Amino acid sequence: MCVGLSAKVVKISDGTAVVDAGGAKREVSAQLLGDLEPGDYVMVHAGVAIAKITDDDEEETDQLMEELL
Amino acid sequence: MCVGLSAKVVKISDGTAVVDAGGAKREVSAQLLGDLEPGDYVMVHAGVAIAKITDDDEEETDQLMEELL
Amino acid sequence: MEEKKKTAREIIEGYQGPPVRIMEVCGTHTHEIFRLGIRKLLPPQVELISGPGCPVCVTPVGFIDEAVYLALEKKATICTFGDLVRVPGTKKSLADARAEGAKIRIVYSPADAEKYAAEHPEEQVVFLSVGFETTTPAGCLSVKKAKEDGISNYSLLVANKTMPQAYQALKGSADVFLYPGHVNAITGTKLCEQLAEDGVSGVVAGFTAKELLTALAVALVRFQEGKPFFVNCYPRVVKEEGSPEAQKLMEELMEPCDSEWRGLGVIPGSGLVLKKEWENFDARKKYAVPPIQGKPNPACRCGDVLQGKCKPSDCKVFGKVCTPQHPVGACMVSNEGACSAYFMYGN
Amino acid sequence: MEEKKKTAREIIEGYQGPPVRIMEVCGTHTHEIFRLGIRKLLPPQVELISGPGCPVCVTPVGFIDEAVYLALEKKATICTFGDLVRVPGTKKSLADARAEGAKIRIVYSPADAEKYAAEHPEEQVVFLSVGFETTTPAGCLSVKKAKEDGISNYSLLVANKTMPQAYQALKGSADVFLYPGHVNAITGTKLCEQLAEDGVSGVVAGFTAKELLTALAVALVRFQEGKPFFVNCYPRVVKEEGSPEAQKLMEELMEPCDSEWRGLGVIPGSGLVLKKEWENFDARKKYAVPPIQGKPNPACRCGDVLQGKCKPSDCKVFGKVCTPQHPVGACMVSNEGACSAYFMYGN
Amino acid sequence: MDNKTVTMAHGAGGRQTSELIDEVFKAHFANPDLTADDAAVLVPPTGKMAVSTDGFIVSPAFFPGGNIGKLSICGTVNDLACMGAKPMYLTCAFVIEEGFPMEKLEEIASAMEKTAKEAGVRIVSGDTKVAGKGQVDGVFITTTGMGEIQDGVQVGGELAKPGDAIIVTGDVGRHGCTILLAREDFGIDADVTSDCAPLWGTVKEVMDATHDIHVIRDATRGGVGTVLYEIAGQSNVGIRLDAAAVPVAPGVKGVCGMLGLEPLYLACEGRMVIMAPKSEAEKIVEVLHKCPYSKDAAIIGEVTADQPGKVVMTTEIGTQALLPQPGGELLPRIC
Amino acid sequence: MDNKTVTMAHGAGGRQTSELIDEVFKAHFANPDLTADDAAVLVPPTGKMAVSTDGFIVSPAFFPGGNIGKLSICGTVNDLACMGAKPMYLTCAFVIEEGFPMEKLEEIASAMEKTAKEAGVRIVSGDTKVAGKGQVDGVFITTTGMGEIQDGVQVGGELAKPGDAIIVTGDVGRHGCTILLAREDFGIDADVTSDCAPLWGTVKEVMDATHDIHVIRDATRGGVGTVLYEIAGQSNVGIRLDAAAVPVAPGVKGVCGMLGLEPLYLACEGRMVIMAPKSEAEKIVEVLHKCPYSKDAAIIGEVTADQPGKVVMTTEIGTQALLPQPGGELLPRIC
Ligand code: SF4
Ligand code: SF4
Ligand SMILES: [Mg+2]
Ligand SMILES: [Mg+2]
Ligand SMILES: [Mg+2]
Ligand SMILES: [Mg+2]
Ligand SMILES: [Mg+2]
Ligand SMILES: [Mg+2]
Ligand SMILES: [Mg+2]
Ligand SMILES: [Mg+2]
Ligand SMILES: [Mg+2]
Ligand SMILES: [Mg+2]
Repeated sequence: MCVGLSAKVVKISDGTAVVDAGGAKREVSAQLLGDLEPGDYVMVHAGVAIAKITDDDEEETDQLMEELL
Repeated sequence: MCVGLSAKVVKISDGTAVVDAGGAKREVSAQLLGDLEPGDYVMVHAGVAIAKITDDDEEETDQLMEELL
Repeated sequence: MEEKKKTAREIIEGYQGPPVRIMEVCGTHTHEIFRLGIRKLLPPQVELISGPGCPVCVTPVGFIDEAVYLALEKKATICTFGDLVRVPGTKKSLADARAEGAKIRIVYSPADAEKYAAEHPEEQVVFLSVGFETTTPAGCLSVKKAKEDGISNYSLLVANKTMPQAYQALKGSADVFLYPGHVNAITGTKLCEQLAEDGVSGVVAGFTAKELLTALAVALVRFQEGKPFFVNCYPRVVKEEGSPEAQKLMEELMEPCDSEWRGLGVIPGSGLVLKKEWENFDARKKYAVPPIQGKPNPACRCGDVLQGKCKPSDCKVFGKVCTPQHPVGACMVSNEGACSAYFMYGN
Repeated sequence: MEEKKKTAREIIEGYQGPPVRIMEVCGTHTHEIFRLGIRKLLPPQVELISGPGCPVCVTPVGFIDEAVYLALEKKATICTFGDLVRVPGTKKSLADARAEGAKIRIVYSPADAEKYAAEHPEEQVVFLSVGFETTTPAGCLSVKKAKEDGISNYSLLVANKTMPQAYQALKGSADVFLYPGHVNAITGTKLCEQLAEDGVSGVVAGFTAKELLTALAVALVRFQEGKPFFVNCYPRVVKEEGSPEAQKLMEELMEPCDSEWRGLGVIPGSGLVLKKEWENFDARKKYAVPPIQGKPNPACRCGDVLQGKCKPSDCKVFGKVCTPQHPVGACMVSNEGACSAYFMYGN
Repeated sequence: MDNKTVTMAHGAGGRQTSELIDEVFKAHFANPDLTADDAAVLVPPTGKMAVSTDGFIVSPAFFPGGNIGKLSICGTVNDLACMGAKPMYLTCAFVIEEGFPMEKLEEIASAMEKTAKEAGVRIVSGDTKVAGKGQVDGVFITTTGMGEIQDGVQVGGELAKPGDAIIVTGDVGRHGCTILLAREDFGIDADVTSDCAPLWGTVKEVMDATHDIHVIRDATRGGVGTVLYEIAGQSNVGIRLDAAAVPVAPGVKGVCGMLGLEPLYLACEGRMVIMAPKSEAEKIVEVLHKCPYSKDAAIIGEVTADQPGKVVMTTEIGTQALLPQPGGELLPRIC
Repeated sequence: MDNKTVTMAHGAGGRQTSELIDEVFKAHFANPDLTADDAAVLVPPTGKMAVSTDGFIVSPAFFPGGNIGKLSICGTVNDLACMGAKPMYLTCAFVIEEGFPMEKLEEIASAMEKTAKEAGVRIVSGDTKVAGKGQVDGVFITTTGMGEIQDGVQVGGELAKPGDAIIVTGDVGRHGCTILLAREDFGIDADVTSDCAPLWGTVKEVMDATHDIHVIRDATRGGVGTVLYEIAGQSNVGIRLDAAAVPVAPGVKGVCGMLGLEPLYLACEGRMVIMAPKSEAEKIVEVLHKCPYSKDAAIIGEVTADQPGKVVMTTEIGTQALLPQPGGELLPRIC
């Protein structure tokens, strides 16, 4: 469920953000996230930015593995 | 104005008649003519039988010419 | 006795009497006369004038504009006789409106328009009611049927006209009227007799080749006699009293109004309008159609043509800018229009 | 210290612990695991079960029937995610309805459906609101916007569901839950911790290859330790508290109701419905949709598949009668459905 | 084929497209030259090749006397025949509306098979597109035909000569009249069926009898009247028509009377206009009378040097009047 | 042409039809072989003739990178090229919706002229039908092409051999992605233009370098993925694809991510899949890199004897997974 897309915020104006996912841009709702700024990364689902994220899955998984072992 | 078509009545049922004009049949209003019977000729215009007629223009014109001269 | 052998055609071709102007009032007569090449039989002193008896030709531009308005702005389904589809309005014809998405249906009878409305309650159906006494009863019957059926999505945009006032207006334009047989089938011939008494001659003519030639021959022979006359040359269809049923029907639903004739201007009392009791079926009231003043193309001389004041070929744009494919005026678009007939049959 | 060099993939491939059943709750996980060929890395004692986390798969047949009813009987314009278009209803899918003339629009976001409604006031627009906590906020935002805009031709046909009750219902089906990262992004992880305390283990997983492999490796290592556990392996997206804004929004517009899950039956309190104050936007109320009892195809074992009770290939019609082109059950039509994944990727 | 209607999936180029092609089209069109590849590989004609294409959008797709499938074969075969070319190969491209009944499509394919066989032409390649509901009205078919021009034959619209007789191969306007009645709600009932027919066999018989022919043209859209004006223009000749000699079926005459239409401007789909020296005319008509689709062939007029570009009718009262030039859309009229 | 839109009269077969043909089509397509008669009279190819037909119904008719006119030439020219045939002649049949802007039609005809010229093909015959408002969506074009199969060339979907390299001539899915963005209201903005291009020149260059080629196919509807499954089936071979090697433009990748689509299943209109012995592959790619429409050509996989009928991808983590079989309609998904 819930195809999510990590995308970069390129523009912000009240309640909406324009995000860029690998060259595809579209306007999404930013109403669930208070403090977005251009350059931030967000997780987008069905036209809504649902979470502010880091774009770095590499470092995160590396750290998890380190903790695990 | 008023393309008219002389046609033969082939069927009568309350207020409407089916007429035949050289093989083309259609239902027309017979409301303006009281006493139609199958076999009668009518002048049809815009889907209404407007006059009961004779189908014989030959005889009529011959007679007119005879009277004239 | 030898004269008895002369055919109608011989009388026409051999006419040697005084110059005479004969006006075919009826557009179908115009069309048939051209189609049969009858004009080619006429000696020079016989002039045939194509009068205002084509409902399309005399319908003012504003009527088309109203229909286009209903089709495009009110999204009404327009039901119409095919004749009106290509008539230019001020900006658009119905064909143009259709190309923009308007729903324009061609019907053979107003009864079919009413039936369509009954079968499509989700659409607003307007029938374009044009024509003279012959056609008006068909529109009236459709409205009565709609009332009986309890149909509320059907109405008429009325531009029906009546002939008597037009004859008065055209009195001076011709020596003899070739009366429109199918109008007389409804109205009868009393008015024609009255006009003869007032000094205006005429014959009622039928529509076959023989009927037309006969009526013309009668007109020429009687014209030479020098006295105003009236002859019903179409008695198999036209009775003195006309159709009392049709007259009653029109009286029940319609009442006279002043009416604009393209080219002739407003002729008082020459139009028809639905009576107050029937106003639910009056598209102008139902959809609050705003007053629309149509602007005919100023180059067009349809009006003069209809009054016999000029020939189509006297119009500057005839055959060049104005052709049946790109008509400027109504007389070019209607198959019955004098301009169209001149163009199509090369006069 | 040498263990430190083992990669997630090596841990998975080399797993020698006790048999373990891991349920990917999330359909996108199912899909990605197949796409990446991860199942092929698993030793025999690791079983992956595809759980009920595809909203299309768990949406009952009757919901499609309701949507088809609105489209064909009420002439509503249906806006929907593409996923639902081919799902078979009792008699027709939305694609079938479209072929009969229904207006079915595929949208990326409910916001687009609301916008379409605003731009087409003459149409009645219904958005098919399916999905879990991740998707529900988008539908809620569209309704709030419609209210602000004063739009009265927009509504939702709601079949949104919530996960917590489902976890309870599925407790016995798996040893470890691979939690759906994007649901947790909204709901947070408290429930997962609670479940671990109740003895139900789980990890939250992301969606990239590395994230999935890491989460599986974590699950296997911790499972061998023998104690119930919970690990958030997707902290860059998932926070303990989730999204308070989204939670508030859902509470403002929606309230829980009992809900039918295809195959699992009715799970009390597992569905959502618009609150009374928002009922103008509830398509069922607005169009008085009659109660529709959908009839799933009796051959379909989707329900058992979703609970891990059987594999798609155990279903008699799998791959023969039931294919992605002619799906019998929802698990075959959705790209996320276990049956579809088995068929497409040849398990 | 278990689907009862055509769906978007049938047009997506994948497995269902192949299924549709195999089960409907290949089943009917099968022949050694038919391909499902990008292009058919064919032995070209020796001598000159005639190529013609036509799109068919007739609505309704089924009408008394035929359907759009039969029509799409006849139309192109006849265009080739009019160049004196024996039809060899045909391609057909379908555009089908989502929701179109599969059974109707079968019926169309079956009519195509039958007509192609009769005309001796092979369907060699096709294409199928599915358009969304409302993007196309039912089904459209475009056919393209390739034929071999027969030795020693030279016909063309610019080759009419004064003195030529004008022959029409049968009664006029039946197809147009049939479609008008089938399409519009005029409530008129008449015993009229389309004249739609493949005419290569007819042309061949005529050419076997004489090669001294100047013009052959099939009177389709626009009818015989439009063809006559076209040829008058292309050959810069006049055309004199005897109104009374033009064969018109009674039903067609009746319908035209009711709707104020001229039969000469109604479409035919199985009628040709032939112009040939008067000396050949009787012989040609004799041959035509023996062919199945031209039993009512008649000489209807002659080519003249005067009035170039015009078509003049001898009317019922013996006068001469122009045939009105082809207008635009046919509009039934009441006044 | 003073009319600003196409009207029913333009389709009635009379004077206005001729005007439309003269002023729009003839003005652009003029060449010695073009006819307004029933059929064009042509010199047939020597050797074998390739014939292909395709209907084009793309909506919208204008899109970044081209329009339906350009597309209708490219599609058929490319089908011929894929058979190793030099395009010679083309017919085109138009179905136009009443009310279609004349100016747009001009633009379409102009694009056809330009593309036909580039492809070296002559438009020899056409047809124009006007459909009532709502009976067709704007304009449909069906083209049929005839070409001359080049000596010594034999390619076909059934000729792939284990060991062949699989080459794609450029990045995939641009046309499908462009149309999707232009048609549906997804509100997505991406810098993607159609790859629509005529490829005969490209094929010729490749064939001049080597005749040792087994398969050439243009990946249109259904995309590269569908073509690969087709060939795997026709040749009864397996296909192994290196997912990472498939060129995909960043914008296309982004859009596919957003809508849950697989670029391999998006249509191309200027991309070919070529299969040839590995020994030839580098040479072919080298030639392709010099051609204007194949600068991004790449070897994306190989033909195998195992897994016949299947397309297997080597994934980003090195595992093997089936490429899902072509489904029906492309449906963007959210879950
Ligand atoms: S030729 Fe045209 S513009 Fe002139 S009077 Fe006649 S209709 Fe009017
Ligand atoms: S294979 Fe089809 S019928 Fe069987 S369980 Fe899966 S979806 Fe249902
Ligand atoms: Mg191809
Ligand atoms: Mg042709
Ligand atoms: Mg033709
Ligand atoms: Mg094709
Ligand atoms: Mg339709
Ligand atoms: Mg022809
Ligand atoms: Mg092709
Ligand atoms: Mg193709
Ligand atoms: Mg043609
Ligand atoms: Mg449209």
